[in-house]
Amino acid sequence: MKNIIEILKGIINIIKQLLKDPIGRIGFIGVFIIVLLSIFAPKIAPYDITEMFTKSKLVSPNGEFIFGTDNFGRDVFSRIIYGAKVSLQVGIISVGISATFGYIFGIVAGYFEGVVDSIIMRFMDVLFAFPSILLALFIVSVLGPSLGNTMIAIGIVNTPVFTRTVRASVISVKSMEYITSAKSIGLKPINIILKHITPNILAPFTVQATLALSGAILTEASLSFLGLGIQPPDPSWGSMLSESRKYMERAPWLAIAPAVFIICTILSFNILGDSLRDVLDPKLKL
Amino acid sequence: MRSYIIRRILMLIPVLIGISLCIFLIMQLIPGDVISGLLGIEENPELRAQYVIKFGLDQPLPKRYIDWITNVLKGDFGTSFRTDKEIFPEMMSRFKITFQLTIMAAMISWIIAIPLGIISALKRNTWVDAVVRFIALLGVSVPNFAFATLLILFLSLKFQYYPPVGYVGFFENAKVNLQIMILPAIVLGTIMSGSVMRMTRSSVLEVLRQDFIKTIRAKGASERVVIFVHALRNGLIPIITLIGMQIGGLLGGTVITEQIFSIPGLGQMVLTAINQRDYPVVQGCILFIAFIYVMVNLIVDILYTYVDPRITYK
Amino acid sequence: MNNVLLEVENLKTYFPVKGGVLKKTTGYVHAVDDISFKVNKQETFALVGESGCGKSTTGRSLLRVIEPTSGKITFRNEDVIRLSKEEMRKKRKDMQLIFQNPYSSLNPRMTVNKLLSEPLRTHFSMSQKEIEEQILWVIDKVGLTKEQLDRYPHQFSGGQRQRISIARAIISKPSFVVADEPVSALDVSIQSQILNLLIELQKDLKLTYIFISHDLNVVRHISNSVAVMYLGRIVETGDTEQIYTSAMHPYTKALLSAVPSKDPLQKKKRIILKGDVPSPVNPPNGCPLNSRCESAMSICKEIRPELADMGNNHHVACHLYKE
Amino acid sequence: MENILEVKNLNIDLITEKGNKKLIDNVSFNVGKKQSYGIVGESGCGKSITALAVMQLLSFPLKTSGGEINFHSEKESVNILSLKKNEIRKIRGKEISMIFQEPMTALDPIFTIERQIIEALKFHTDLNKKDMSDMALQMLKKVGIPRAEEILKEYPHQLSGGMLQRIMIAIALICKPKLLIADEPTTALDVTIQAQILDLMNELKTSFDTSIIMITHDLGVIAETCEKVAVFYAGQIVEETDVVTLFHNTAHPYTSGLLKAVTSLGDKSKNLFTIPGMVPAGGHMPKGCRFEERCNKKMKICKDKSPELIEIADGHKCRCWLYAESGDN
Repeated sequence: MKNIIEILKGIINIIKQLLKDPIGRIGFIGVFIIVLLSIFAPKIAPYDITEMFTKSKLVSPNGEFIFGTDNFGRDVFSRIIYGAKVSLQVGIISVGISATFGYIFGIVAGYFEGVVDSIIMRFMDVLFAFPSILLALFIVSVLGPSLGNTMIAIGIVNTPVFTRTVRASVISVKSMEYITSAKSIGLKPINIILKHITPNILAPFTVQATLALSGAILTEASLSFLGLGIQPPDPSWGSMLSESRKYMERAPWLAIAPAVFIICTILSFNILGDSLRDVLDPKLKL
Repeated sequence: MRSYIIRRILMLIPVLIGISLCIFLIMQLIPGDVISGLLGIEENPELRAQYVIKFGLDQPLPKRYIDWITNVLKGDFGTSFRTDKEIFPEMMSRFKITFQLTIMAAMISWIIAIPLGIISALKRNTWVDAVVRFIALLGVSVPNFAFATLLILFLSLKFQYYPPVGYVGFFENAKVNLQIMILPAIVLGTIMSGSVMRMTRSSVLEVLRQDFIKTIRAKGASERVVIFVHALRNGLIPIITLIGMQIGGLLGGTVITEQIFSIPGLGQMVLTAINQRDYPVVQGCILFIAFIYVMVNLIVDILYTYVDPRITYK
Repeated sequence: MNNVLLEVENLKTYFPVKGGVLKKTTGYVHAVDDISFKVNKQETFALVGESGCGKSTTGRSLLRVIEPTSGKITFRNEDVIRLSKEEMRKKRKDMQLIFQNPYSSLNPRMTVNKLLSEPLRTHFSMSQKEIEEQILWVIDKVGLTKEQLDRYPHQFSGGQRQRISIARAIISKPSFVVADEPVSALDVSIQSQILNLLIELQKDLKLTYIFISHDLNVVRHISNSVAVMYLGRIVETGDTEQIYTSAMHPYTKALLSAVPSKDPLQKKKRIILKGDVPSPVNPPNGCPLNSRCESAMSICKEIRPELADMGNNHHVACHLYKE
Repeated sequence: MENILEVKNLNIDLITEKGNKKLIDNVSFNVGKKQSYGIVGESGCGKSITALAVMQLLSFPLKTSGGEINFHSEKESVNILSLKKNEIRKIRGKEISMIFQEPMTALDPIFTIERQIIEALKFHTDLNKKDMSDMALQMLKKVGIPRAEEILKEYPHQLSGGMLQRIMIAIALICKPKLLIADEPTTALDVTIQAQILDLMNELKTSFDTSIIMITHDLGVIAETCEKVAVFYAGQIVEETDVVTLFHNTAHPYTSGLLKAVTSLGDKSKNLFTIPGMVPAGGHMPKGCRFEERCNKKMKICKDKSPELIEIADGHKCRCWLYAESGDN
């Protein structure tokens, strides 16, 4: 219980520091809005996302449809809101996958070194040798395009980055004398990893996770843009943007709304990641 | 130095084997099997049997892998399911187009990013720095397809400009070729310049914080010498690594851009093959792109040993 | 009466050097190269030498924080090298290490309280109350206050952090402590505070120290006997005053004469060693000092001198003193 | 004796978000021609930033906030603090040179030793490439570098700390400066290498006719190399005199505490002398004497009023109420 309070205090403290900096504030508020949008999507969206107003196809933004309607007469605003939910869902779950595997692989490789390290890292080198979007594309095309497979593909693609980050931080923390000190006191390896190494790599890990979240959202949008990510009728900003290209001149709002939302979301996460790095890892601040 | 290079090349072998194995194994994950895709909905046992023999699917897995690799090493990537054409020559001719696009994009990104990154570092904490940093952040945040779509939208609505349709090779008609290529290159290059800008800035700042900069100032050096001779020479070394990764990223990034701008490059070939479930082509192209990526990184690492005298002693 | 707590025989710690195309082991850093010595109960044995001479590696090899390559380390009639990892881990409550750098040797994310309770939780099954009592006992010993227990290391100055490190090392009531340059990172005025603390604790808790330092003045003050190390070997060893007043080995002499004078009116006559310490990967044949020694003879390039008894517990490895 | 450098009421501030902290508080001292002037103090006392200020090498968030640094070269006398960027450049490396504590990081890792020595000549002379190379070679030989021809072509990472510090000295002296500032030049080195470097500096000082400011925390180094010494404590000079008086007629309780801590060390017959407590943190300076809390001779006045640095004997200055009173009476 005492620990949980400590952790909460820590988080509040970090948020306070984030909000001190005007740029950090923008990132934090941006991410906050996206999160609110996706949590309360059903409450916020004025219409059902599949409901087709056949009489009002390709209507430009007005009081009734604030972002207009698409070629089936569906409300763009509602689809954008649900799109936020999908993006965030894919982002969080796929980062969860890569962070978990990355943490385990990185800790094992960094702490135990030797053969285990070589095997894990050579494997990561292999995954790293593919341009990331291409690997995601390849995996999705093999597994078949769907929401779940998109998450798995993005999760796999991001694992090497996490593994490398974790491993590098473990190695640098391991060289600190307090680890030697923990060993010389007689701590078991598992306690050294959990009590001494993990808390000290949390900062770069969190920063990496935030930045990976923006990367995952970007990759999802790209896959969906190519028709290989989220499948219709589920709304995804990427596929909405792709669809819009057919009606470019007649209905430019179809392109602008998803494009602006994609850009703002990724931008917010990147700003948040940068500010978090400044707060958590002041050494890296330049 | 030589031993370092040889070691670096030898280290490639397991990575390349790993890559090919990885691709091969992922291909086995295809639900159902390859032929079902080819046959479509109509199940035709006779045709199926023919295909099984043609593609060697009756062989055990390890043998199929070894056969595939041996053929690849001979330059034989097999034939397409759809067109029955040889894959390798097609791949090479398309690679030329993608290569041209990549180089143009990379040049555009360096021309934008490196000077801006340096200026930003030197004018740290001023409004110039803030603006450059924001542009860089946009660069890493805007997906290239979003930028491409918005750019096309803007050009068509504002200027009624439409990029020419129908690809023309550079040596057929350089002017038309460049007209076709310039927009996608701008899209890729601008997006890519974000990360280069950030890296340049932080790298130059990092060097300026080093102790030896004080020594150089203490010798009586002008700011010009400090920055252009010492800070830049040292600061640009890590950027070389980034350029390697960048070219890899570009090879992947062209998939979408080529699709949007209808450029018949390698990316488009992969995408078409994926959509048509033309697996030999997918398999071949992915292997080829990964190989190119690995080679680019090798060249970068070797280049490193020439710019950084410390490297051979590691 | 057996007064020896720790006996080291033929200790070697080598680190492989990888190189070549296939990253094969091409040689070894002879960090600690065949050294032997004895440490008496409740005394301070000092290892002194310049950076890279292997003194720190020796200290860490004794506790197997770095695994030694070969040799025998007898601690309380038991060969420490032969213990299993788990047995060694348990042994550590009796053998402790104090570090040079008080800034990096304390986990920045743990409070003093956590740092101090950790060794107790690892080695004893104590109740919370017993742990608290033990912590109060130890902070009183090292001169910290109760109010400081909830603070983090970065809220302390270098000297205070070193007090925390010392408290962490002695809280499990060990009998043997390796102090690895414990005062080198501190300012002169703080250095003496910590040295006095170490001396007091030794008397109070009947501790045996191995004291590792490059500072000859500090070593002279705190130690009963000294071993001078050069390139992984002991070149001279004996009772401290004996070494400082009648050093025999040319390296010890040079080292002592290199210490800056404490009085501007008494300029010392210096023995200046030429050049740098040779690489420990390929230590020279013969005497490790032969390339830098003023009194080098032809034999020094060929045959490695062994430690020879000069009487009164004084041992020197030098051809000058051989019959 | 003629002075080469006169520092008058120098103030250095640390700029922080919560306002400026004064790190150097009205420091004044003079360095004579061909003199070895020592500045001694513990970490954080401000000795290194004073040296950087003399070279105008302070960078954000440090800045000089008052005072003068007058430098008297053969041609003219200038106040360094009022010089423009391109004017100070002509003095750096030519008239005043500096060597630093960490020789391993003080040289640019991607240029050869030769290029880095020649660079200093390039800034200040019109010699051709051949002459510059010859001078670099001569200089390396003067600072006692073996196989100098080969070393010229090598890179910093190939050389040891001791060698690199010799090379730093070569770079510093190649334009024959009038003043050499050495900021803890031997702290990162082993004792036997320290002995080599100190010997070399003493020898070069005579052959090059330079003045030296030696900055160190080690009273032993002061005793070996300096003629006149200033003791810094918490951003102020607390005592200044010639080296023999400092060691044998010590006035300030801090100086005598430091000396006792050093001299009682190694002598087991005496108890090791300690100064209790620690230096007050920057920005939280007490209103009275800055050493009051740790002093074993403190009086009532020490807590309330800060003492001035006054001359207590010919050429002997001290900042302590013990002596101020006797002056008053």
